[in-house]
Amino acid sequence: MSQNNMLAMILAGGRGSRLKDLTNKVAKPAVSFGGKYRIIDFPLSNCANSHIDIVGVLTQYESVLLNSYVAGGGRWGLDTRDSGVFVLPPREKADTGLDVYRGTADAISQNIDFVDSYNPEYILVLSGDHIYKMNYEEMLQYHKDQNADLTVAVRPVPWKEAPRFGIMNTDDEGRITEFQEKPKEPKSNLASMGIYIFTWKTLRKALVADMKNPDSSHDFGNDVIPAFLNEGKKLVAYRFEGYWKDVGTIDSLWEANMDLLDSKNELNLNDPGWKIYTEDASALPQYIGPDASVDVAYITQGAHVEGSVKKSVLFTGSYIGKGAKVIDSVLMPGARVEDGAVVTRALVANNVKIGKNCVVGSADSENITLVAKNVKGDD
Amino acid sequence: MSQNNMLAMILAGGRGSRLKDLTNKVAKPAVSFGGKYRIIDFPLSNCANSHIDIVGVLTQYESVLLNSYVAGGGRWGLDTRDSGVFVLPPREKADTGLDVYRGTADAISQNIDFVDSYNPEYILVLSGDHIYKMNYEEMLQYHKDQNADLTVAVRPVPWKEAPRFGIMNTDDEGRITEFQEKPKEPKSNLASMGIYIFTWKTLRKALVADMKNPDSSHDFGNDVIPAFLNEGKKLVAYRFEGYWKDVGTIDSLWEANMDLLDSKNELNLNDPGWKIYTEDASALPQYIGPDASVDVAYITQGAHVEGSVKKSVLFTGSYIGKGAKVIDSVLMPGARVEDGAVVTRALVANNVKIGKNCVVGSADSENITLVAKNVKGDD
Amino acid sequence: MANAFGIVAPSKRNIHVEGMQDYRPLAAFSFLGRYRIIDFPISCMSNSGIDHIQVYVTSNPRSLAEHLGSGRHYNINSKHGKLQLLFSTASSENDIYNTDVRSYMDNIEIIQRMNQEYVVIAPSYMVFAQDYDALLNDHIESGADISLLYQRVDNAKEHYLDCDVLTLNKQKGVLSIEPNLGTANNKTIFMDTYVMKKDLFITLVKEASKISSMYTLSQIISEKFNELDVRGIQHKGFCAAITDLKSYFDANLELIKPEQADQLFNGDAPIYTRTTDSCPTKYCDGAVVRNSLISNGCTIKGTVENSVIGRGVNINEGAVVRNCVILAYSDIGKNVELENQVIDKWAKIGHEAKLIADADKPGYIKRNDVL
Amino acid sequence: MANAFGIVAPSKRNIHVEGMQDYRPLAAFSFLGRYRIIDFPISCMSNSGIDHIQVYVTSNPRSLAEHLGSGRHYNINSKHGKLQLLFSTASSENDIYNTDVRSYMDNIEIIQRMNQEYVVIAPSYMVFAQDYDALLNDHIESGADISLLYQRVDNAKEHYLDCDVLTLNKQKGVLSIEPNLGTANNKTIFMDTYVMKKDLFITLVKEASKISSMYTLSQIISEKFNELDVRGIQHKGFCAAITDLKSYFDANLELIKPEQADQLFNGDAPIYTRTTDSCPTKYCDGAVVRNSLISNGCTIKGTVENSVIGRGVNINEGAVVRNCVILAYSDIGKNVELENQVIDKWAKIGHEAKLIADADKPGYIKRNDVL
Repeated sequence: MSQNNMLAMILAGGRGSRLKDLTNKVAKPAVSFGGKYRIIDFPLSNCANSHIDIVGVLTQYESVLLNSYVAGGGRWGLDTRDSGVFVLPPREKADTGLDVYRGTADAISQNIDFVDSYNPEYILVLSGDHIYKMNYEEMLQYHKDQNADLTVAVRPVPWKEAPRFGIMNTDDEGRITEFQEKPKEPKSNLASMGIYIFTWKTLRKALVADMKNPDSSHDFGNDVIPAFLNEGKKLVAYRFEGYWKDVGTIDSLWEANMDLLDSKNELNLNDPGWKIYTEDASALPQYIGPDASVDVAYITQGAHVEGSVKKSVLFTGSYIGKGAKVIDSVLMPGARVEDGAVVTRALVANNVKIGKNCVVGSADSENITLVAKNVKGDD
Repeated sequence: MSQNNMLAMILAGGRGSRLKDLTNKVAKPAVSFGGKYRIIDFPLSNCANSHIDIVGVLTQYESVLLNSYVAGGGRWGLDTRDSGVFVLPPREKADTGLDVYRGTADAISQNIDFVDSYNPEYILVLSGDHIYKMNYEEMLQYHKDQNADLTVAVRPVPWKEAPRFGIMNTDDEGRITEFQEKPKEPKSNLASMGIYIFTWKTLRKALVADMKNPDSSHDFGNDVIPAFLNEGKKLVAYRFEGYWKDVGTIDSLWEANMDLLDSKNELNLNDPGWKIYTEDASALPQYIGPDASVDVAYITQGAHVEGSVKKSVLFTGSYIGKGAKVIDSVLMPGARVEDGAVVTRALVANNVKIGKNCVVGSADSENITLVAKNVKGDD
Repeated sequence: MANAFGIVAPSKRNIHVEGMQDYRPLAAFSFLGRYRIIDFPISCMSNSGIDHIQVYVTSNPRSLAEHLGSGRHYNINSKHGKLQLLFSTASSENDIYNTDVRSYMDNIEIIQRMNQEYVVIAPSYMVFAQDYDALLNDHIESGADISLLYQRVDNAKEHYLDCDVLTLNKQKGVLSIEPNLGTANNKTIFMDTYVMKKDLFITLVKEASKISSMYTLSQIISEKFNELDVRGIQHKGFCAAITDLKSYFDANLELIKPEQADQLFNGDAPIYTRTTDSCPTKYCDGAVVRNSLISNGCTIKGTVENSVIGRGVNINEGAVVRNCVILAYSDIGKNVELENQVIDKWAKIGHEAKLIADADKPGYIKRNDVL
Repeated sequence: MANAFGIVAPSKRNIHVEGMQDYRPLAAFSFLGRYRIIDFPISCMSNSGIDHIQVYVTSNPRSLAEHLGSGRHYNINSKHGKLQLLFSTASSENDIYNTDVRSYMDNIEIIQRMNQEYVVIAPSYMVFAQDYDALLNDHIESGADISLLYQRVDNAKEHYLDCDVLTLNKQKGVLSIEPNLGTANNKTIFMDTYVMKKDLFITLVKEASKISSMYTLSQIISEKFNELDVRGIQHKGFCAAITDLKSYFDANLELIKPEQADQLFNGDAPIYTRTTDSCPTKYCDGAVVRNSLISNGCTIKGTVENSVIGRGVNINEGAVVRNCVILAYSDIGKNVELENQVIDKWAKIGHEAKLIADADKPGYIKRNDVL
């Protein structure tokens, strides 16, 4: 906590059921993205790069993989003497039994003792399923400069899409005057990114009150923020302009992967000043065979390509056999496309095998094909 | 898992209510012991020294401190690429809701997927609240040599105390023929230490069956071991002769601390070949003042002694003021005994302050006095 | 667990890789895009249950010290194990005094304090995979005093020229250790790998240092064939000795072939290295890549064939890279043509340069060079 | 976060602590039982938000390399920060060439690659606590080109004899940096701590190396008082310079006093060190201990007064230790009597030895010595 007196809490509880079979065995934040990453690498790396030392990860669904993935925090350098990444599932206490988190705010409320033990001045609340790079330290500076009780990161969205978001209406000085959840007639196009900096003392009081309120759904958007507004607390909007993507559906997850192929892509993962850290696979550099062809692709170590790849993202341990074609697709870790198979506009899940000469997906499908089970071919 | 193909699971769920106020805010395995340690340092250090790479810690009660204490495993060197200490609380899965662990065996059953993900050949099941040093690798060798399904560590106890323990009756070759839980008329004096090595495949089958059994209490001692015996599996006893202590009560916790002062004490914590690793406090070496007297004591860095100490154990940050006397007592981390106070046969809990000239405990009390709240003195 | 500690020996004194070795010890050479040569002996030792490993260095240890760190990435438990860099200052007068024995004597106090009964010594200029636990067991079962690892090769006339060869009797007893003079293709190459008891090792090192300050461990052992039972143990599988630029170049290109690489990299005993957290590699419109190993963090817009490309390399539009070993963070400019080159770290090659060398004598571009 | 990287300078060339320095660089000296001198500058830099720190060494770096490790115990995030050991081989000819400038020039490429705008340079032979972030802010606000940290002392006739003194004008402008000749007790001791822009630092180092191979950073700065705005910033609180055995001995004993120690060790900015996982210390029947700092892992059966005892030391029955600094793992035998001694690591003193020295000239027992 020595660095900037701010502690981060990542809300990672989501079952992520819109990601279908990808979240059968893993929590959504642990889903793979971008060749070598997992979604949660983004908020965690942002925290490390923003000099935040202590990160709590709030989770209750299938926390085993997430737990072993983040425990210790060494992958993000968050394993020094006084730093750490701590998975915080619901727990039994001296005076309460084991109970689920009832909402986003409740997840923090049930861990007030954890936060208090580090005695931070500020608390950063993040979502575990967004892809973006952001310097939270700059946002904290803004929060301090504005002398705010709560700073909400917002980004402008196209007006016609605004009704899909939580919209923050602000005055001329950036102070939030109103919060509209999915408004039919939005007054602003500034959408909340679900990134909050609270002054901890203020939030702590609000949470204690919220826990006692029988009518509350214990949610930040529904309960805590409206209450802050009602009480006249100072809420300010912090504008963010860079790349940001919610990867909550198969299509948006696929799109975010495809964005990496775009030469104008704003999400530069090759910036030595703001690296995204992740698990390191013990794998050889990517092998491109003598008859292979690679035409616009994003490929990581341990991939093995004998066939042809076009506009695709290949993860560690993925394999493309001789004569096989992978077009506009994502091969997750360990996915195998055997000789002669053709994969188009598809997302092939971890360790799934597409058999010899199979054809999967189609160039003009409306949605992306998720291949979550082996496809038997002419083997 | 590369080292010996054995994974360890520590049962650390205990609320430890016999330790009274010491476990109000922390799980029993996180209770302090021996000047600088916590109880769970012993099984964890034993694991590290026995070349076990992966340790699961099964807990549901007040896991926050335990969680942040063990997360990452760096304190025991268990933070290499393929090693780790993982806190495993109950969790929600794709097909089940959040539910408590129903028994010791159920805690493992609910984490079969965790164990499977490392694909171990053997599994070591430990208790989180015993003080001892043991080479589990030697026990594993015995398990392999005996070609056993289950090896139980046992130690001889005085015959008259045998009725307090789980007693293993063995044949001439050390094969367990019968298990008696707290027998009135014990046939053997070999008490189970609650340390088991199972061949994972065998245990896995038994756990799957146990989960489906509506009559089971899902406990190793009550259900799984008797079932193993009924089915004619090979159970062998592994004799252990060194120091071992269950520190489940205030008196036994105090005794175990006092054992460290005994010149004949078998629990040598100063053995460079088998260190017990723990958290390192940022503290100066212990300061012994100009008028202090220290007569038989076990003191760690960060302690500050101006008064007199006799037959006592002082933890990090403990303080003894001028003219104060501490006799036959244990001062937990941060405990303060102000000028002129006298503490006898007591265990002073973390950060508790004994005010000026107070007298606490007595030389001829039957039980040890636990001081869990500040005692106001002449300040 | 193996009852042995490991030693990665200092660079052999007669070995020098032109250019590259000016910047780092051989052990720290980049290899196969993302590894360093030292990753091979250390990973193999760690996978064999050896968790006390001493790495000896004589020249600037910075790159090696940073690469090894605490050994966590090699799975060495930092509490009960130890990955230690041991230094000995090279004699500046004459390289002939910079023997392995000198390095061991400089650190003999630390060696004496080791608790393990045996020592396994591996070289830092060879690339091979070895189960050292099996080797130790073979050694113990054979009853020999010293075991030496060797490889039978059929290309010793032109390869392994700075290595030693063993002559063995029918019982695999070692009769001699002599330099490979390139007189025949079929030779028994000594892999500079030793197994013996720690106490014997210390005795030999002390004795050697008394006899001559130019004596090496293999020389003192050569004197002992009458007194000691010294035996050879055969290694099979890929083995490359990096003794000059040509052998460095060859070993990299050879391992592009999956069937060769598979002999070194197998799932049960992975080769570990330190990650640099590079992102995946981006293949842009116009990239043509064939039969190559490409590390992460590259941007490829040109043509790459039969090459090994390090991390973070840029291959710009129209550039053609053939049979090259390109080290990390180099920049190959537009329309540059490279063939049979070793390009060192951070080099920047522009101006439509054309560097074509013969495969028998690969070219070398220095670190940070701007052409 | 501070926009500066940190440098812990190499040992000052005119400083030599008899005996102890033969075994390790001054930075690696054991201090106050469980610390090493380098823990002070590194902990203070880390607590000040400096997470890129370069430590310069010229002699055998093993003990320092092991002690520093990856810097995790100093709270340096190994992913976005870096604790780096930088080597430069000492000239064996003449110590006069072993300047700080030489060390910086040997690593100038790495210095140039640093991203931070400022550099903070601290010495490795002084023990003090400093908030470097505050120092950097003071420097920036003052508008000076270079800021130098100093301490006003009233005992410079007999202390700080190998240090430099500053003369300052009323505006705290530095007029001279000159050796302390012990002419007066009241002096302004230069703490060998500098703050300036990285670019200016590089310019000065390059210029100094061109002028003379014996030039130091403070000498080149001394030439620039007309061109550059060089100012002093005052430090308050405990400060000790370790320049010989006597000052090492004194600094240890001085810090037994809690009121002195409190100036160095305060809760908000702790001094970190590497743990050795020693158990607590055991005081046996018959132990008499007064006014001492005792590290963990000791067994005490005798008498200890006014002393600093390192880790794992045994004080046997009847032994009497007065005004001593005893380093780790030493063994003080039965009935031995020691007064005003510095006992180095692993020494073993038996046979009822009696070693009494004068406090003005403390005795020294070598590492591993058996008496």
